[in-house]
Parts: sequence; structure tokens; C-alpha cells
Amino acid sequence: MTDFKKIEENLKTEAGRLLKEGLVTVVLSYGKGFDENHPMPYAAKTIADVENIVFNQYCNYNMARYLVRYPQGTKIAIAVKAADSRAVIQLIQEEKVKRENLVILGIPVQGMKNPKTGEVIDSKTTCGLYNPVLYDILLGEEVHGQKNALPYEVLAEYEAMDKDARWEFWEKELNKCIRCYACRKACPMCYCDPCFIDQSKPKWADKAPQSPGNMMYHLTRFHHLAGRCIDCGECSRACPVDIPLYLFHKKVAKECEEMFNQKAGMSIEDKPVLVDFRVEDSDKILE
Amino acid sequence: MLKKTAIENISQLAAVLMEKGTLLAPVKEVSCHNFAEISDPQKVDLKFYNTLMSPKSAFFPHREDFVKYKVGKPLSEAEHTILNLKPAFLFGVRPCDVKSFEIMDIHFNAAGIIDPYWRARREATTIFGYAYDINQPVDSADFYNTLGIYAADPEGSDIFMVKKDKELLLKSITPKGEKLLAELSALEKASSGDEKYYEDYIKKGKDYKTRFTCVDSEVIAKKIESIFDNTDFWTKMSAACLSCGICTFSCPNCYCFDICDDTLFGKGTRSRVWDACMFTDFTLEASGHNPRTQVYQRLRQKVSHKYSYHVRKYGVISCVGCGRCTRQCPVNIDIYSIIEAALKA
Amino acid sequence: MSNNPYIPMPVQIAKIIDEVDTHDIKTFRFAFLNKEDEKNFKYMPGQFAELSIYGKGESPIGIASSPTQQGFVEFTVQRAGTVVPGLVTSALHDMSEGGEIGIRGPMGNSWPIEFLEKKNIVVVGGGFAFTTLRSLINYMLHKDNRSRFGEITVIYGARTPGLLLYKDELAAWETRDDIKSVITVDKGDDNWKGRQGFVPAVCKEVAPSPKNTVAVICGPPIMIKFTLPVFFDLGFSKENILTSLEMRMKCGIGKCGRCNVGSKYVCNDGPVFSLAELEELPRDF
Amino acid sequence: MSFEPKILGIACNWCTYTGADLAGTTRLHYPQNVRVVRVMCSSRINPSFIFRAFQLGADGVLIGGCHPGDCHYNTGNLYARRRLATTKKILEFAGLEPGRLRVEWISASEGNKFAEVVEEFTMQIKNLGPQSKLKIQQ
Repeated sequence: MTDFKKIEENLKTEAGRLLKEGLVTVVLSYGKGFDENHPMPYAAKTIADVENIVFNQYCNYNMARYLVRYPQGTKIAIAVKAADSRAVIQLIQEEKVKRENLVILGIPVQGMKNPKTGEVIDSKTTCGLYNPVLYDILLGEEVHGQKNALPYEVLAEYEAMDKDARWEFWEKELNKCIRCYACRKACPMCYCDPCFIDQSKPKWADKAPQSPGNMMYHLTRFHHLAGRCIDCGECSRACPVDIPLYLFHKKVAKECEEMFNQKAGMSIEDKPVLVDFRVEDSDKILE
Repeated sequence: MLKKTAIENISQLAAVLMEKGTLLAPVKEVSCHNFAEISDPQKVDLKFYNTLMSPKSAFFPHREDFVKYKVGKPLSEAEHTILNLKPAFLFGVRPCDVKSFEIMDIHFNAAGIIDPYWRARREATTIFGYAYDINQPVDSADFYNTLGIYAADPEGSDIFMVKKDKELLLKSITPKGEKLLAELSALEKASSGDEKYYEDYIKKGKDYKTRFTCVDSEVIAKKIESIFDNTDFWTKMSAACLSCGICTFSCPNCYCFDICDDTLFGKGTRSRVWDACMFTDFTLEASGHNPRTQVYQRLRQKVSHKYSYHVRKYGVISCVGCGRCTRQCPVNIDIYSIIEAALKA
Repeated sequence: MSNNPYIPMPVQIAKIIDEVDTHDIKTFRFAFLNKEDEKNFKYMPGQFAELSIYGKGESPIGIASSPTQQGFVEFTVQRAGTVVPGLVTSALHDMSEGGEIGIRGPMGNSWPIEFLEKKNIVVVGGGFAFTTLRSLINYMLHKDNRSRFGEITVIYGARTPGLLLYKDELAAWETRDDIKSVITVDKGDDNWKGRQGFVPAVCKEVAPSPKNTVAVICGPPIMIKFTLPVFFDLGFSKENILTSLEMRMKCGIGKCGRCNVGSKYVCNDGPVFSLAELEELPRDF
Repeated sequence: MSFEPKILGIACNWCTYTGADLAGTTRLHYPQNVRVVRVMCSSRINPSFIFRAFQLGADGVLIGGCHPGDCHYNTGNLYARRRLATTKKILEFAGLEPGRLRVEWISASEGNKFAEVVEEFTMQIKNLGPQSKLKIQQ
């Protein structure tokens, strides 16, 4: 099992060192919340701030979300778990951050928990990897010998559904939406300003949480994240009404992988699949 | 007047209330409870700590239609929404949420121009307050004691309810509640033992402790005013904030709204829809100028509005410490901690 | 619910005046369709109203006419849309005389007439922000009111001669002897025989005396920024400099919660503030 | 009354739209169920257009572009191919019939093909019946 205390110590040491040596101006990691079970995303900017850094099983936030908040060129150290590192890679691909401005502190971890439910976050709601894909400094022991969980297994049940039943399922789920936009705000890939749903011309949907607007918002957001979603599951954990958004994102990710032979956020050399093409792409994908 | 019923027979009471009018009560959803208009009395469920969303939507729905119009047609042809409300019963409201209605009343129902929709809904509704179960542990996010509210505060309710083992005691507080309670013949008479239990429960409610910090409204209002320009403080407090709208949507005291025209095929509705000061475009002007582009400015606005501006304008803090914003926040931002820190800043 | 504050009153466009050579600022004269509404629409210079077009939305606009002008209200509206699509203003600009829209108001406070009485008034305006100032000037110039005020000085500037609003009235003021009007443009053209120069510089030149005088200033932020020091140098106190704020508004009646600056709602407690009052407010606008 | 589907056609300016013109000038008969909107390139099509069309009552959406390799802008339709394939998968997982969205490459000289595709697609939509899932109920 993961030694959370050890990782916290390493995180503090590295954060302190990086800030002290002036290699970065901010360390994005986790800090104390109002109690043990509720840590918060934390931006340490001074050596004194390092004291407040924590790491425990509830630190599931994807810190890549905060990268785009800093002006381009800011030297940032960022603590990443497996899925988070893929988000960083994806942001590098999309030229939102530059690799040379980042110090990536990798955290190999298993056994993260959802603070709301206390459930272990497994491959069901996240990408099923344990080790960060990209890092400069590793803060713990890589997880080996553990059977890699299959992230798309959970889809089988829904894929097998009759299409009308699936429509009913999604209609029911998406109609719960209250349009607080926590999903897009928690998403490391949702950085558009303004978001299409806030535009008044063209106005894509009503502001009130009603079925047509909810459908428009979510279907389009699923599309905008196609080939970019790195399956961290933050959207679903942020959702106050527990819409299983991760299911749809997983499905789209799976289809994109099958069609275009590329997984989001695995290499900084890649280009996001929907801003790329191959002449040899087959028309079969349109059938 | 004190009456009682067995909690397992709650659906009978619900059925009676449904005959008299609209019943809004907590129902169990997949992973939470929420207030909903009851169509099946069996659905009323009192086994909840507190609802996910606040009961403010009973008086201030997420969407309130003003007018149905046809594009390009004279204004006189537009159909105005007329609220012909049946009597309504808002059942099972926690004391802190009851208190929130009084605070919202100042804004919508007393100061300046009166909001006709809020007033109409408020007047049609009888409130059944429901004490927190003092035999269960308190949620770590709650801090209503800080705002001078206790777990079994009957104030503001028309009828106040406390749980006694498998029974529910109902006490009338206002004349409106008294009249209604007298009419509810399905309820049993309470014994003198029940009377004593009720009184004791109200007293014991004061010892049921949530998080507490001594907050004087004048002191905090002044303090927050004085740290307005302390950008470091607000940046630190908002470092994690995602600036989504869940804290304001779930808050029983947030009232900001937008007025939207939704048109389809030449017909449409003008309605007011909840808005949130945490959204980027909340203050975006037509000129393109936006006074609050940064997350820290928006969080500052939210906290200042509740704990300072509202005190200056209406004399009370616009927060009841129900803990919803803290519980629902995806990144655990805790307004109580911000206030604590502000007092020290 | 005829007294419902959210429901607009119907008005008809009686006249449209194309004010500027870029054709993006027009003055709309509205006549009330219900006599009752006209009676209830009692306003003072400096107030504003929500112009309402079903299907497009609402837009808060300062009233440009003076209450001394009977039978209509006027609004000078710029077509917005360079940054944020201005749905209402564009729709209004595309309408013609005889068209019907809605109006809610009047809203907000006004220029404090009682405070201004018996004082000399310096009105400083820049560009498109001259609308409620025009209302104030016409109010003060009205024969019933003129004696209540001291000397009136108007300093009004625009970028080019073609961008000056209310050209006929400006010309008429030139010929009167109970108002001193100084019109300036940043850059003239071949036909421009008047003054050239920025408003702050002109203020310095005109140098109104601060004695028993109130300055009423409206204009783009950059103009305000450079004009205020001029008035401070002249010896004006913060209590005697008035301006009008702008914030995004929706309801206009202090309910929707978006136009607050500190504990003040610009729609209710404003839009007119003295500099002294503004300094009390947090810098959140 | 038999079901006459409403179909939104979105055609690229350079190939399919000209192809549709050719179908017209050569007096080919094809069903009148398609309302064609012209865009400059198939890659101009925002997936939201498609969702919105279904919401506003379209029973099917037909998209026409240049053949791969023939794009007026060289690569526009190659991006469009990936994008629209994804749209289709999303519609399918949401529970709509993926057959309600069809993408065809029709060149300026293929008036015949345009008429055939419209014929075939209209039949297909007729068989699928009215689209009521995304349609906004009034």
C-alpha cells in the first residue's frame, strides 16, 4: 500500500528545496483544509507555506486544473498523480503550458478515496493507472506487480443497453444538472473563456437548468473533450448531484482511441486527435 | 398546542396536508435528500441530516417565469404569469434554514421595492421547522452556532417539530401554525410527558455544538471592509477556488439572479434564473469592462457580500451557517475558515 | 399584477435621430402607449430606465430628455457589440419609427437638484457619456428653473466633430447668454472652426472658480482620470464633484444583486455619486 | 398522413453544394425533405450545429463535403471526418440512432450521387421514424 506520510514528507522537502533555490515561484500541491478528511488544492509560494502541505488519501484533486491560471512563463512545480500527469501532458500538447516551465513531482499512488462517499477511487472513475506518465521527481515507490485495472470495463453494461434505455438513462441523469458548472471548472481541460454555453450570440442554450439546455451543454462538452479527456474523474466528483459524467467521457475516450489509435495525454510529442488527421483515416469511422 | 404522530405514519399526515394544498418535503434521491413537491405521500422521508439544496427554492425557484411573449407582437399581447397559489406547506425545514427565510425577507419582502413573487409564495406557505436530531453527531461543516442559531430553534417556524424516539412532536409557534395544527385531526394529543420532552429538547438544543467563533456582525463587517485591498489575503483564500456556482446555488441566503429571454420559433418566456457571483460573466458589461475578472475578486465579493455589505445594508449577516457551501464545495473551501482567518488578518 | 416591477410598459418609437457620422449612436424618442404609464413615469435628470425588447432582453440606459419636456422620453443609445454582443441595442438600432418596445423605470437616484440649487454648475462631458448631462442642462435651462441655479458652464468634448451629440442644441446654447458652452474635439476636420484639444486641457484653460460651484463630470474612464486632478488643482472639494457610475445591471431595482459596489447598489443607491461618496466604497468597479 | 421527415443538409460550398446545384439543373428528381444550408467547408460544421438541429426538430442531418484529398482548403474535410465520426459516436452513446447523422463526400460533378444519397437517406429516416429524443417539446 501507498505510504502517504512518506509522500507528504517528500513533497514538503522537494517543495521547500524548489522554492528555496528559486527554481519555481509556486508549488501546486495539497494543503490543509478545515479538517483531516477535507484537504484542499494548495499553492505554496513561500518557504513558510510549505508547512501547510499535506498528502493523504483524500487529495484527489487534479492540480493541472490550476496551471492555466498562471501567466505563461511562470515557473511552476506541480504535484501529479497518474491521471493528473496525463492532464499536464495534454496541456503541454495544447501549448497551454511549456514543458521547460514545469517541474513535475510525480506521485505513484493507489487507494485514493472520495471524501464525500469514502469510497476508494478505482478504475471505475479514473484511468486505472498508478504511476505518473511523466515526471521530473518521483515522490514515492512506483507501483509494480499490481494488475493494471481496465478503465473501460465499467462501460460494458451501458454499451449493452438498448438505445432507448440508454437515452432514458442519460436523460434522467443529465436532467438532474443544476448548471453550477462545477464539472467544467474542475476539469483541467476546460479552459475556454468564454465557454460556449456562456455565449449570448450565438446562444446555444437557456441559462435555466432544463432538459434542452442541459443536453446541449453536456453533449457539446463531451464532444469538446473528445480525445482530450484524461479520465481523472474530477468532473464526476465535483458534481453536487452525482451525475456519472465519467461514463460518457470514458466512452468517448475509448471510441477515439479505437478510431485514431492514440490515447490522450500519454506523450508530449502527440497532437490532440481532433486537431490532427491522417490521410489514411478510413471512411469506415463514419459508418 | 402540542400534538404528536408516529414517524412511520408520517405519510398519513402528508396525505392530509396534500389535500389542503401543495406539500413540499424532503424526499430521498439517489445519494441525498432534497425538497420536492410531493405527489406520493409515501415519498416523504425524514431520515435526513440536511438537504443538499436549500429550501429557498420554495419561495425563489431556480427559474421563475415573468412573461410569455411572441416576438414582434405588441407588448399588450404578452401573457403575464399570475401566481394563483394554493396554500403550501414546507415540511421539515432545519432551524438554520428557517432563519434564512427571515433574512431573505428583508431583501425581497421589506426593503425597497417588494418582490411580488417572493411575497406571494411566502404568504401562501406554512413552515414546519424540524429540529436537528441531537442524538446524532453534528456534521463537521456546520457552524450555525456562530450565527446565533441552535439545533432546536423554533423561531421563525409556524409549527416546530422534534423527534422523540419513533414519534414526532409538533408544536404550534405562530397563530397560523396554531390554526393549522388544530385542524389536523389525524394527529394525536400529546401527553404532559411529551410537553416536558419537547421543552427539554429545545433546551438541550443549545448544548448541541457546531463549530463556533465569536462573530459580532459590526466587528466582522468592519474587519472585512478593512481588508478589501489585502489582495494577498484574498488570493490565498481563493487559491483553490474553481469559481463554480455550487456554493451560491446551494446557499439558502444567496439571491442573485439573471433575467433571461428564451425564445424559440418566435415565442418565448422572460424569466429570472439563479445566477452566481462566482461566474466570470456575472459583472461583464456591454462595453467589455469587467470589474471582477479574477477568482480572488469574486470570492471576495461573495464573502464580503454576506458578512459585510449585507450587514451595512440590512443590518444582519447573510449567512446561517448551514454548512452547505462547505460540504458541496468540490475543493473544500470553507467560508467559516475564511471568516476565522479574516478576523485574524 | 400591474404594479409588478419586472413587467415593462409599452412605448412607441416616435422619432429616431441619427446623432453621429459613424451611425452607431441614435437618439430614440418614445411616446407612452398608456396615458397611465406616462403619468407614473416621473423622473429627474440623471435617472435611467431599462429598455426592454422581448426576445432580446433588457438594457439599462440613462434618460437623455429632461422632465421639463412633456409627452415623451428620449434615450441616446450606442450600438454595443464590439466586445460583448449587444442584443438589445442592436435590435433597437434596427427598428424604425412606429416600432414598439418596453420600458421599465425610472430607476436610480438623480443629479441632486436640491444640492445644486443656488450654485454655479460646471458640466463636463466626454463623448457618448453626455446623455444624462444633456438632461440636466436642459432641465436647468428651462425658463421655470433657470433662476434657481447660478452660472452654468458646459465643457463637452468628443473625438471628432462628427461624434458630437445633440449638435442642434449645442449650437443653440452657443447663442444663449445664460450658459457658457465650450465645445472641443480631440481632432478637428476641414470644416471645424471650433476648439481643438482634450477635455482635461480645456478644463484647465477655462479654469472655473471652485467658489460655490459643483462640477458634474461624465465621460470615459480615461477622461475622468485626467480631468479629476485638474479640478482638484482648481480647488474643488470631493463633495462638490459628482459623477455617474456604470455597472452591469439586470433588474434595476436593487434585487438581482449584480451591480453592487460594496454595500451600495448602483441601480438603487446610484448611479450618481459624489467623489467623496465613491471614496468610501471599495475599488470594485 | 405518412411521415415526411425534416432533414437538415449542410453542404460545403465547393463540392456538395455545387453538386446539389447540378442535380437541380439536370432536373433530377429527389425527395424534398432536405433543407440545405451552405457552409464554406465541411470542417466549418460545429458539432453543436448538429445537436441544435436535432433539438429544433430535425429528424436527420446530412452532411456533404469534398472527397478526401479534394478539399478546397486541402485538409478541411480530413479534420471534419474525425470530428463528425466522433459526433456520431456521441449521438449513439446518448441513445440516438447514429443513422440519423450521415456524412457523404459528393463532388461538384456528382449531381447523380447527391440525388441518390438524398433519396436513400430520406428512406432511411422514414424507416427510423420521427426523432423525438432531442427535439424540444413545446
